[in-house]
Formats: sequence, structure tokens, C-alpha cells
Amino acid sequence: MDLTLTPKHRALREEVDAFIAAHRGAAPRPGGGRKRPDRKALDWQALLLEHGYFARTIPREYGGFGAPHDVIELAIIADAFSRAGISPGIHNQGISMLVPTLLEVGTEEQKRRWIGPTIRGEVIWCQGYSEPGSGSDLAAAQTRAAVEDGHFVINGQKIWTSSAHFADMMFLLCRTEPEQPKHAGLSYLLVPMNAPGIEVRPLRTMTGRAEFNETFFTDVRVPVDQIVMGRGQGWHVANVTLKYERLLLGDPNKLQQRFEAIRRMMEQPGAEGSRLLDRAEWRDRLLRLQGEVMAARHHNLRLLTEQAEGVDSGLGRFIVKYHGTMLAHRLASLALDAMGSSGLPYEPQGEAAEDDAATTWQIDYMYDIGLIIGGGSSNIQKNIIGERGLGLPREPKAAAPAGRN
Amino acid sequence: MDLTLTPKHRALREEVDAFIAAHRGAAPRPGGGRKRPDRKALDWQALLLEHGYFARTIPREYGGFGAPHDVIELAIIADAFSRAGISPGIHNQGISMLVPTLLEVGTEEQKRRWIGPTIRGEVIWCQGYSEPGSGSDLAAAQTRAAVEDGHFVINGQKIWTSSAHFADMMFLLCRTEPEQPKHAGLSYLLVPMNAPGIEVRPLRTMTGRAEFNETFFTDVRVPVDQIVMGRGQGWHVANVTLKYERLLLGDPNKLQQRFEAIRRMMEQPGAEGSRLLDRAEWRDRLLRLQGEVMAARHHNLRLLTEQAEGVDSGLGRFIVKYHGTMLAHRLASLALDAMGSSGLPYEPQGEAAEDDAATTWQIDYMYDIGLIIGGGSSNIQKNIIGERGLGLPREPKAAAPAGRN
Amino acid sequence: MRFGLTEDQLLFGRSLRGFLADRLPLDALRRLAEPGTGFDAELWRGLGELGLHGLLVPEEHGGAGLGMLDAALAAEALGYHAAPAPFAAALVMAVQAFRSAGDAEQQGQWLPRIAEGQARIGLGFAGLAGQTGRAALRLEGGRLSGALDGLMDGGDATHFLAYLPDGRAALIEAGAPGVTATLRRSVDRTRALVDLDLAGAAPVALLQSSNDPLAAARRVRDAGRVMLAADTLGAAQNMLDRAVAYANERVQFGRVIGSFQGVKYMCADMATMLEPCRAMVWYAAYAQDAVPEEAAMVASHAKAHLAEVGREVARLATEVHGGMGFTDLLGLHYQFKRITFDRQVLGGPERCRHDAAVAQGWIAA
Amino acid sequence: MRFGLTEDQLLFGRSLRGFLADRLPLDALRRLAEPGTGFDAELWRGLGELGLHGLLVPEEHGGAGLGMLDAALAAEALGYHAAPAPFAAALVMAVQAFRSAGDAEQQGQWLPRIAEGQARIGLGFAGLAGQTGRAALRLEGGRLSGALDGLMDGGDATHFLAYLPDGRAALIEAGAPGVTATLRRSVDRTRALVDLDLAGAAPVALLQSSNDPLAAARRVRDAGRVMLAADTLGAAQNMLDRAVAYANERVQFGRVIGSFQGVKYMCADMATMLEPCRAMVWYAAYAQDAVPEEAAMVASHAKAHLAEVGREVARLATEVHGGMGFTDLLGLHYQFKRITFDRQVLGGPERCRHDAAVAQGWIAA
Repeated sequence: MDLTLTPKHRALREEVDAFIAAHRGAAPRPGGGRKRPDRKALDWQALLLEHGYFARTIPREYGGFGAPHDVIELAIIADAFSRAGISPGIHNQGISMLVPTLLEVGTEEQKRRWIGPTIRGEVIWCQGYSEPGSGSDLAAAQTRAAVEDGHFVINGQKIWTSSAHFADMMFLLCRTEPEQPKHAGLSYLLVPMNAPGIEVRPLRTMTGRAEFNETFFTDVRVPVDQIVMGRGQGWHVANVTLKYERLLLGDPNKLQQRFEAIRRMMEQPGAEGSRLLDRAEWRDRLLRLQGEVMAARHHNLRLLTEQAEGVDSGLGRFIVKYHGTMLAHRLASLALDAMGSSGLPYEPQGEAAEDDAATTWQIDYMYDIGLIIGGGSSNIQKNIIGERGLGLPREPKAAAPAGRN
Repeated sequence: MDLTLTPKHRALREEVDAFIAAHRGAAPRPGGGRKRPDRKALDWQALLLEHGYFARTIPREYGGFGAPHDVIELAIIADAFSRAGISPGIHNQGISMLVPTLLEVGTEEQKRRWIGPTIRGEVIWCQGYSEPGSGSDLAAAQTRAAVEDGHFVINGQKIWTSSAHFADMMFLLCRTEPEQPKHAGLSYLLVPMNAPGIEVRPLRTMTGRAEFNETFFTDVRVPVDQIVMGRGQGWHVANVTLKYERLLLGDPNKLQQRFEAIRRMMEQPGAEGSRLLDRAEWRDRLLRLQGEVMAARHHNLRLLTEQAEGVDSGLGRFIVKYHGTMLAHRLASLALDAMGSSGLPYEPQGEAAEDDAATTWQIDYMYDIGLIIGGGSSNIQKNIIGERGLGLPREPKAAAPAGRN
Repeated sequence: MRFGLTEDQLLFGRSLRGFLADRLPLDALRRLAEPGTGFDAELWRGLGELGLHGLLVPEEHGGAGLGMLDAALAAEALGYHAAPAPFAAALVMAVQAFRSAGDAEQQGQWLPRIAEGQARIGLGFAGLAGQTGRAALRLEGGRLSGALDGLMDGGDATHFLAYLPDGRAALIEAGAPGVTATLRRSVDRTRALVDLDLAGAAPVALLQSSNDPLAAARRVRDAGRVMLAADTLGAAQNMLDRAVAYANERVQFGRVIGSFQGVKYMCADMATMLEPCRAMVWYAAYAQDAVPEEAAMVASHAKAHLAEVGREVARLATEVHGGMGFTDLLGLHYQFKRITFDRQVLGGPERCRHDAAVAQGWIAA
Repeated sequence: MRFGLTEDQLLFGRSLRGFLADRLPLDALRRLAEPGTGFDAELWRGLGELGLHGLLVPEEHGGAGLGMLDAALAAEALGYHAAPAPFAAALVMAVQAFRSAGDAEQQGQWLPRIAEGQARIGLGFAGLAGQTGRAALRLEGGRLSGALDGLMDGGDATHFLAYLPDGRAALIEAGAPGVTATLRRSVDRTRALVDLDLAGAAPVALLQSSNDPLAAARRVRDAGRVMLAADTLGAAQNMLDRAVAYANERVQFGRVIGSFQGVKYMCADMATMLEPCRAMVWYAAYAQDAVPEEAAMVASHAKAHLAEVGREVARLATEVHGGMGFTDLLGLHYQFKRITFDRQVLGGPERCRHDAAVAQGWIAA
């Protein structure tokens, strides 16, 4: 355990602070990821990439900064942007999930082709995993891709494809080997969203906004080399992506930001003039969450260190999504309670304008439930934790299967 | 909903209060049930039975008071004894579980023979259900009883038989039809504990005391008419008994008494001179539990009403054990926290002397975990609630069973 | 002499639920909820025909003269179906306000109008009920000025009953001079809040005849809390019922998901939490009429406990539905948001438990 | 520049756990725990040979001069095996007390004796750490009188370090005139408490050299809290490990019970709660040496959070074992009670969180 900063780290910290001071006028608002980056966001992203404040450890030949892995450097950069309330760059499914997947299992050609444009924000990806009949049971996917004259020809339907309405590409899990058993029949394809035969229909959620889509495929053609790993290896690739999705969804920096926002809210005098922070029952609730967020953040530092050192964190990684999303729910719950009746008015502004605080918290509160469900529901997470993390046996196959399989 | 008291109810209340005032000197300490009632307890029991303050609705021909079922009368009596801190009579497995079972499914002869002595406290029963290999899976019981010349001849082993070391009788679940499928091969026998071939060995628990026993059967002979219902119907009878055990284990009056004890403790000034009740974070915890105990008590009144009116409460009854034991655990948890380091010294006094407050709460805290497990663990309760209460499907049979069945 | 509902009450609950099930299939609910006013004239009329308007109004004033338990059953049914209709404030708290603090003339004038469905009264407290938002009203020379946020049942209200800090309540006409009522659509589109700005508005009635105006105001608050608890009971029961139905039908991994202990135990946990709440709500409602010494404590406890249970059930039932639960498609979110609303108005759990402690004399107010 | 243990630390933890596994099979643990003094001479000697006595004592005083993180790893191992040995008070808090408030002479006199295992110091606070029980000491004319309950590591202690309300600490010989030490066997038979009654006892040392005695005392408290958090981490990890092993082996309903989601999810919940605690404890320990501005806050938070997680794991792991978990047979209860003890000394979660708020300046002390 050594968290003291070297002179090189101190220099980096000063450098980042100076960068922020010099360029903060050019920064877009933090957040986003639910719409296509605009010119300002793209320019900002280019600036961050140039300085190595984004994609810092991705090799230069793939468009990154090529720095060696140093957990403290990453923490210093994240912390500086978070303190300044400045966008740390674009986060979306392409950057957080597809890029690490390609780095892990993509071909050299795929890395060179896709990583650069993706981290620059030029190519936006969406995820084609779930289907109406297979939500938790991803491997039961029925969308098919048959090979015809050098192309996969795709037919079927995906659901929960967030950002499909503005994405350029989809990473798609589909059945290419129907004669193989369930898990062995899948492949992982990279599909341009402008291909003929793709139809995207918005799917409204409980927040009242269309944060997701249904995507329909009718004879959509993709060249056969648009596959990651080989035919029938889609389940393996999908699980690599899911691994990164779990870490993304349990992100402790988001938890920390949320905790700080609630603390600030509770420090403000309320309608009756007193601060909630001065009431012991409220303070205790906040403190309890602070302790849990603290554990999550330290745990994350441990995971980053292990990752940098090539240690397989196993259990430590499997718990992150379940732990983080449940904690996020409890944080949002406290925020609603602290606002009371003032937190009820609700007018979401769509993609253009900014939501007010009450609306934002209500959306977060609902969206958190969506995140508990999405990316592998809590029950799926508990299966993974129990089986892959702790080595408990799988559910035995049922003697008399009910319905389809 | 009508909880106003009729003149008859008011008269009863005065009568009970007068009884308590006149006889309180003769009352044993409340509690017990973990040792054989002594002379004082038996005399007190006789007095209660005579006045109809115990076994009030059990028919006279079986030794009860024979009053019609009136929920409010029962509540008035319970409340008066609870307020006065006076023993409301003997509660043990025979009285709370076997007696209602016999009333529901016993023969006329069995009711006449067993109910009277049991409610008078003369005959003490223990429960022979669990075995080392079948804890949650009761129906997998392997203790066998073969019929030979008009007798069941019992061989096998039972575990968790509380009070076996001083009981007169056991109600025993055992396998009499080995050729039948699992659930259909069981019978429910009434076995004298002084029969040759029974050996009782004490089983120490985490509290440091021997609250349970293991009971071994070697060629124990019982006349064939000592069976409740018929051969192969043991699973049905056992479930009748379990129904009453669930209600016993979730008893809201016990929760209420425990809540009151904690409230009194938190009203006392602590070492630093201030009362925990004046600290909002502690008070809020206590209040939260008060609300839950309140819900449990009102729910119980509803169940008693439904029972009196012959309504099957279904779900309402199934939840009681799981709800009550988890709530009891949280109450004991608060008690330990309120005592802090003063609550750690621990010197259980065995069956003779009274334990100090800290020791009593520590025992309760541990025993509560035992109650969460015993009488059908929480997982078993959730199966029952989900399947019988809500109509969800059973777990499918495994295609390839692991181990014995 | 029993703890349970009467045949009449069971019948009333059934017929109201039947009416609402009939009137509010999902597409109708969607349409009615869209404007977010918490009011629909046709539904309002229909509820009136079932006797809901005058449920609590004494018979001499043209009502049914029923009790708080009957009202709780109505609230439960409205919550079950997420009905966009004024109720807790307009038909329960307002009636309670007139009955506990109105003089004979005021009662004679207003209670019949409530019972006829003509007066629909939005109602708001200041700090007394733990509401957040602006709450600064003053009455000078018979004129009311200042601001009061978050009045319940305020959408399309004909009148507003605004409580002053001292426990008196001023009844104001919605369109009167000096009255600015701003509709705030809430996250629960089936019920709206109104923010009032008053500039020398002239009340049409001032409820002040009680000996202890604050005590009278607290009784109104407590009645409201019981109704919100009952509303949550209904909404949560609806979510549980639908989760169980979905778990019995949805297939994943080759099995109906309800056969997995993971899903089954979620449902069992919901039922275990929720089932005892029913008796608690019944008693809390009954106590408002029949057990005055416990009324305040049990009302606050019921509100707090149902809010805690409601939140858990809302999450778990949505989880059981998987991604479908998070969409707009099934409309499960109407009940989800109903539970959110119930929790956040008239004081959250911490505040209600505090009030329960005060009611028991554990601490000073 | 890393967040994790060094090779040396991993090796140290492994060798200590190996030693304890070897020395404390269940029958030995049972025998050693029976008297309830929290001390066994042979085990104490063995731990000394592994360097535990002088772990934190600076090298110039004959110790290993290691840091709080090393001590936390030791505490975790002791908790894992429920070792009946003085540690948190005798070998960590006492050393911290001398280092933060003892003068050079006192350090030179006492730290070597601790490192040699000759001085085993029981230690107790008054209100500073949220301990309940008697805490009324006064120092008059160099003599100490009054009562102090619940000193940790008090069984078979050679000395007692008793904190005065002003943050000074008096070191008293166990057998000295005017000292009555009453052993209180705790529910955790592997650690004892001592109640002290003092009637004009003469301290052999008075720690008062610090500029701010209360701050020095708080540092001692914080070190103790980190050790208790680490102890709970170890005990809870032990219970989880055993629950998983049992779930992999016990058959019910024709299946290994760990294949039932009901049991599997209990284990998954335990792991999800417990796993992040490891990094939290590491950081809290590290901060005591290296991040003074966060030390108090993270120590209190770690103590509180581990207490909450520990209680849940203790219950769930026992539940997974079914009836066997409730018996004495498997000895699982030694860790269960270890967790109980850790929670109830030096301030429970509410008190620790309060102290964390104070440390952050949210509220006054």
C-alpha cells in the first residue's frame, strides 16, 4: 500500500489543473452519453486525447495516448475533472464496453479500424443483446444470421438498444449456428446501423422518455469478416463485453458524485430554516451511505491496481455491478426523501434542455431501477457471484423443461 | 371493524383484573417452557383453567373451559396478564402445537385421552421431526417404524428435540411405508419417552446451554393405535402441526413485550447522563420497529378474527413465522446496540437461577437466529409463502439428482 | 366485536374496484394521466355516482356519513388502479377540516357542496405536516397574502384550503382576485400539486372555531396520512399482484421464472412485508373515528411504515418484470409513481415517526 | 504507488493464518476459550515468536517498527481464527498511546517491555469512545480513584491503561494496592473485559506529554477501531468461507443446497457486502500512518460499516448452516460472537458515524 505521490504525480496534478484552468471555457457540460456528441463535445474530446487525459493507456497505434498503466495517474486525472465539475470526456457503450472488448479479443485489423474513431466520438455504438424472449437468458437469443455469398444475412429483433436511434454501429449477438447447442451457436457481429433492412423504433420507459429502442432486422447484410473472434464464439465475446459493462454500471465515481450532491443538499437550510444535516436521524442515514460509498471507492482502487498488475480479481469484479446499482438506488432514495414534496414536480425537458433538480433526481431514481435490471439483473449477478465468484454449483437442469429453451 | 367493548367484555376485564389482584402471589414467573413445570406452575395452571383464562375455548369434555370463540375476550385476557407482568399459564409444544393438531385431526379417543393432561401441564411433549440428514427437507425422514404384532417398532434418530430430556411423550414423524414415495410413506406417532430403547443426548447450542437434544430409537415399541390419522398420512398431520408452530414462532405479543423492554431501556439515562430516546438516530430506529410491531399485532387480530369466523387466512398465516422471527432478530439487535459494551458480560445461569439482563439479551439475540432457522427455515417459509400463498410454481425436479433422496 | 371488514365494506370495496377496473384500462389511464392535472370530469362524475363525494359527509348534509375506514378502502382502491381523481385532500381532509373546525353555518354551507361534487378543494399545510417548499402565509385585515407550495388535489380544484401556521385554515376560491394557482405536474401524473401565490386574497371562509386550532389541523393531517397509507397499500398490492402474474407466465432459461427461488423469494418478501400492512391501515383508519387517544400515533406510523414497505415493493415488483417493468408498455409505473407521491407528501417516514414520538409524549413537539 | 498489499504483507498474513490454523483446531479453541480470559500463555508465546508483540514498536525499542496496515492484517487473521489472545488494546492501542502521548523516558521504559511480551496492557476509555458502563475516574495528588468498566484485553493483563476524561492516561500495575480488577467473561469467550475499581492507586506512568491530550487519546481510539474492523473482517470472512463450503456439501431435497438460488443468493449477498470491506479496512489502517487528515473519519467509518456488514454476515452464514449453525458442534459461533464483541466495544455504529461527522466538521463534537 503506497499512495504517496511521486514528484511525477505531483507534476501531473499541476499540469491537469493548469489545463482545466486554461481550457474550461471549451468544455461541454458533464454527463451526456444519451445523445450524439455535438461539435463542442468532439473538439473537447480531441483536446483530451491530445493531452492524454482520455484513453491514456490505449496504445498510440489505436488512437490512444500510449502511456503505461498507472492507477494513481488515472485517479489524479479523474479527481481533477470531478473536483472542477468539468466533463472528463465522452462515455458511451462503444468507449466503455466495445473498445476494451476489442483490445482483449479483437484482431489487429479491428483494433486499428474501430478504436480510434470510437474514442474520438466519431463512431457511436449500440448494443444488440437482449430480445423480447430473452432478457436475462441472453444465450437464448433467436436473431439469426445465415451466411450467403460472403455475407451474414440477419433477421430478427433486439430490444433495450439504447442510443440505437443515433448510433453508427451495433455490436450484435446473434445465432449463426442453429444446429449447435444454445451457447455454442452464437456469434458477435459488428453491424452498420445504416444497412438496409434495419428499423429502429423508440421504446418509452417509465421516466416518460424514450431512452431505449427496439431494433428490427430484415435481411440485413454484413460482410463475413465483420465478426469478433470466430463463428460460435459469440457467447465468449459477449461475456467479455458484459464484464466491462458490470464495471461501468457499478462505477464508484458516480456514487461519490451523487453522495456529494446529497450532502450539499442537506447542508442547505430547508423550508423550516434548519438543515437536515443537523438532524441526527437524517445525518446517520447520510453517514451510513458515505461509509458504503467509501468502501466502494477503495474497492475500486484495489481492482484498478490488480488490473494494472495483471491479477485476476475474480469475485472482487463480479460484485461491482450488483453492489453499485443497489447503492445508487439507496442514494437516490435519500435524495427524494430529503426533497420531500418539493421533489415531486416533474417536467423532463427531452434531449435539448437541462432538467431541473427535482426532475433529475426523479429520473435518476427510476433509471437506477432500470440499471439494477439492465446489464444482467441482480438475480443474474447473484448467480455469477455465487457460481463464478464463490464456486457454488449451477442450478440443475429441469427434468421436464417448461416452454422453450 | 368493531373494537368497542360490550358490557360483557367490560365485566370480563374487571373480573380478570380482580382475579390477578387476588391471586398474583400464587403466580410463577412468566416465561419458562424450557423446563418441567413445578408444583407452583401446575397449581397456577389449574387455577387459570378453572376460571377460563387458559384453554378458554377448548371444549369441556377435553378439559377446557368450553367458552365460545371471542377474539376480544382472548385479547382482554392476554392483555391483562401482560400488563400485570403475570404468567398467563404454561406454553410448550404440547399445548401450542399438539393440542390444536389433535383438535383438528385427532380421534375422539385421542382428544379425550391427551388434551386434558397436556393443558393441565401434567404431560409434557416434545417434537420428533428433524433428522441429521433431513433438516429443511422434513419429508426425507429416515427413522423407520415397522409393524410387528400390533406394535410399531421404531429405529432411527431425531435431532433438535427440545425438552426431550424431561418430556413424557413425543409426537414423531417416521417412515412406516418405505415402498411408498417420499411424502406418502410417513406416519405420525405418539410415543412415550420412557419406552425402552429411547436414548436422549443433550445438544449444546451457541448460547452455551443444551437447549436441544438428539434422540435415538432402538427397537422402540408403540401400540399401533398410537397413530394420528392413518398410516401414510403423517405428512398431512405434520403440516397441521407446522401450521401452529409457525403461528407460535411469530407470536406478536412476544414482539410487543420485547419492544416495550427496549423502550424502557432507552428511557433510562446512560453512562453519559443522556437518554438514547433523546437521540434522534436511536429514536428513529426504535420507532421504525414500533411501527412494524404494530403492524404485526394488528395483523394477528385480523387472523384471530378470521379464525373465529372460519375463514382460511392462507397467505396471511403463512407469512407470520418469517415476518415475526426476522423482526424479533432486529429487536434483539437494537437491544444489544443500546447496551453497548455493558451488554457483553455473559454468564448464563442454567435452568435454576435467573440470568442478568445482558446475558438474557445475548441469549435472545442468538436464540432468535435459531428460531429463524428452526420450525422451517426462512427459505422454507419463503417457499411456502411463494407456492402456497401466492400460487407460484414449485421448483422443478432436477434431471440428475445429486446425492440421496 | 371483530377486527375485520363488514360485508358492506367488502361489497363497497369490490364495487369500487370493479368500477375502476372497468373505467381505467391501461389506454384510458394513459389518456387521463397525460395532462397531469389529477382530474377527469367523467371519472369524477362516475365516482360521485358511487357515492364517493359524500362518503364522509354526515347524512344531514347530504352525504353517506360513513367512516374513515370506508374512506381508507376507497383510497386503497384508487391507489390500486392509480385513479386520476382528487380524493385524499378534496374528499377526506377537507371534510375533516370542516367537521373539526368549521362552525355550523360553514358546515351547512360547504359540506353539501362537497357531497354534490361541486366543491373540489385542494389543501395544503405548512410545517405542521413536514411539507417542504414555500410556506409563508399571513392573514391581515381579512386578506391573505404570501405563498404556499404543494397543495394536494390542486388540479382543477374549485377552492383551496390553506392552513396558516397557527392551525386556522382559509378557504379561497380558485379564480378569485389575488389568487395565482400554478399547476405543478408531479412525477405521478395521476395527481397534481398546486403552488399558490396570494396577494390580498379574500377567503370565503375561515375555519377557526375549534378551541385548539393546531389540534384540529393535526387531525386533518392525520386523516390525510391514513389515506396516503391506504393509497400506497393499494398501489403496492397491485404491483405485487402483477409481479406474481408475470412470474407465473414469463419463461427464461426454459422455465417459468416464478419457479426460480430468486424470483419466488422476491415475491415472498413483498407479500411478507405488505400483508400485515392491511390490518395496520384498517386500524389506523378506524382509530381516527373510534380511538382518539391513539389516532395521531397510528396515523403517522401507518404513513411511515407503508412508505417504507411501498418503496421496497415498488422496486422488487419492477425487478420481477425485468426490462418490461422499466418500460412504459405495461403501465406498471403508474403505481410505482403513486407510491413515490404518497411518500413525499404530508411528511416522509422520518418526519412521520418523529410525529409518532411526539404523539406518545416521548419528546416535545 | 499502488493500492494493495506488498509481498511481505501477503507472506506475513499467510504465515500468521497458517500458525493459527495449526494451533487452533476446534478442540484446542474450545479448550482455550473455556476460561474466558482471552489469554493463553502458550499461544501468546507463539504469537511473540512470530513477531506480533513488537509489531508496531519502533525498531529502536526492540520492535519490528511496522505499520497499522500490518497490524490490521494481524487483527484480521486473529479474527478469522477467533484467537484467544490480547491484541487490539495490548499490542496496538497501548503502543499507539505511548507513541502519541508518552515522553522519551516512558517510551524507552515501556515499549521494549511490550515488544518482549512482558507487559500486557488492558486499556479502557470513558465517554470518548462511546463505551457504556461506569466511567468516573479522578486523579488527585498522584493517586487514582473511581471506577472504569469494560477495559479491553483485561484478562491476565499485567497493567491497565486507564484514560481520564481529559485525555490523559494512567498506567497502573495489575496487582498494585488499591486496584481491584474484576474479570467479566464476555459472550465472546475468546476476549474478556475487566471492570476496574480504584481506591487511591498509584500510577506507574502518566501519559500527558502531548500538546492536545484529547487528540492523542482519539488517535488511540481510532487505532483500536481499525483493529476491531479488521477483526470483524476476518471473522466474517471465516463465516462466509464456511457457509460456502457447507453449501457445497450439504444435501437436501436431493440436491446440494448451494445449487438452490435461495442459499446461493445468501452467499452472494454476503460476498457482495463483505468484499469491498477489505479495501476499506486496508485504507483505514494505512491512513492512520499516512493520511492524518482522514485518519479519524475513516477509522470510525470502517468500524461502523464492518459492524453492520458483520452482523448481516453472521446471521446469514449461520442460516446457511441450518440447525448445525446454531449448535456448538461446528464452533461457528466463535466467529459469530467475535463479531458481536467487535461491534459493542469502542462505540457502536451510531456512535462511530457520529464521530465521523465530527471528524469532517459537519457538527460539533
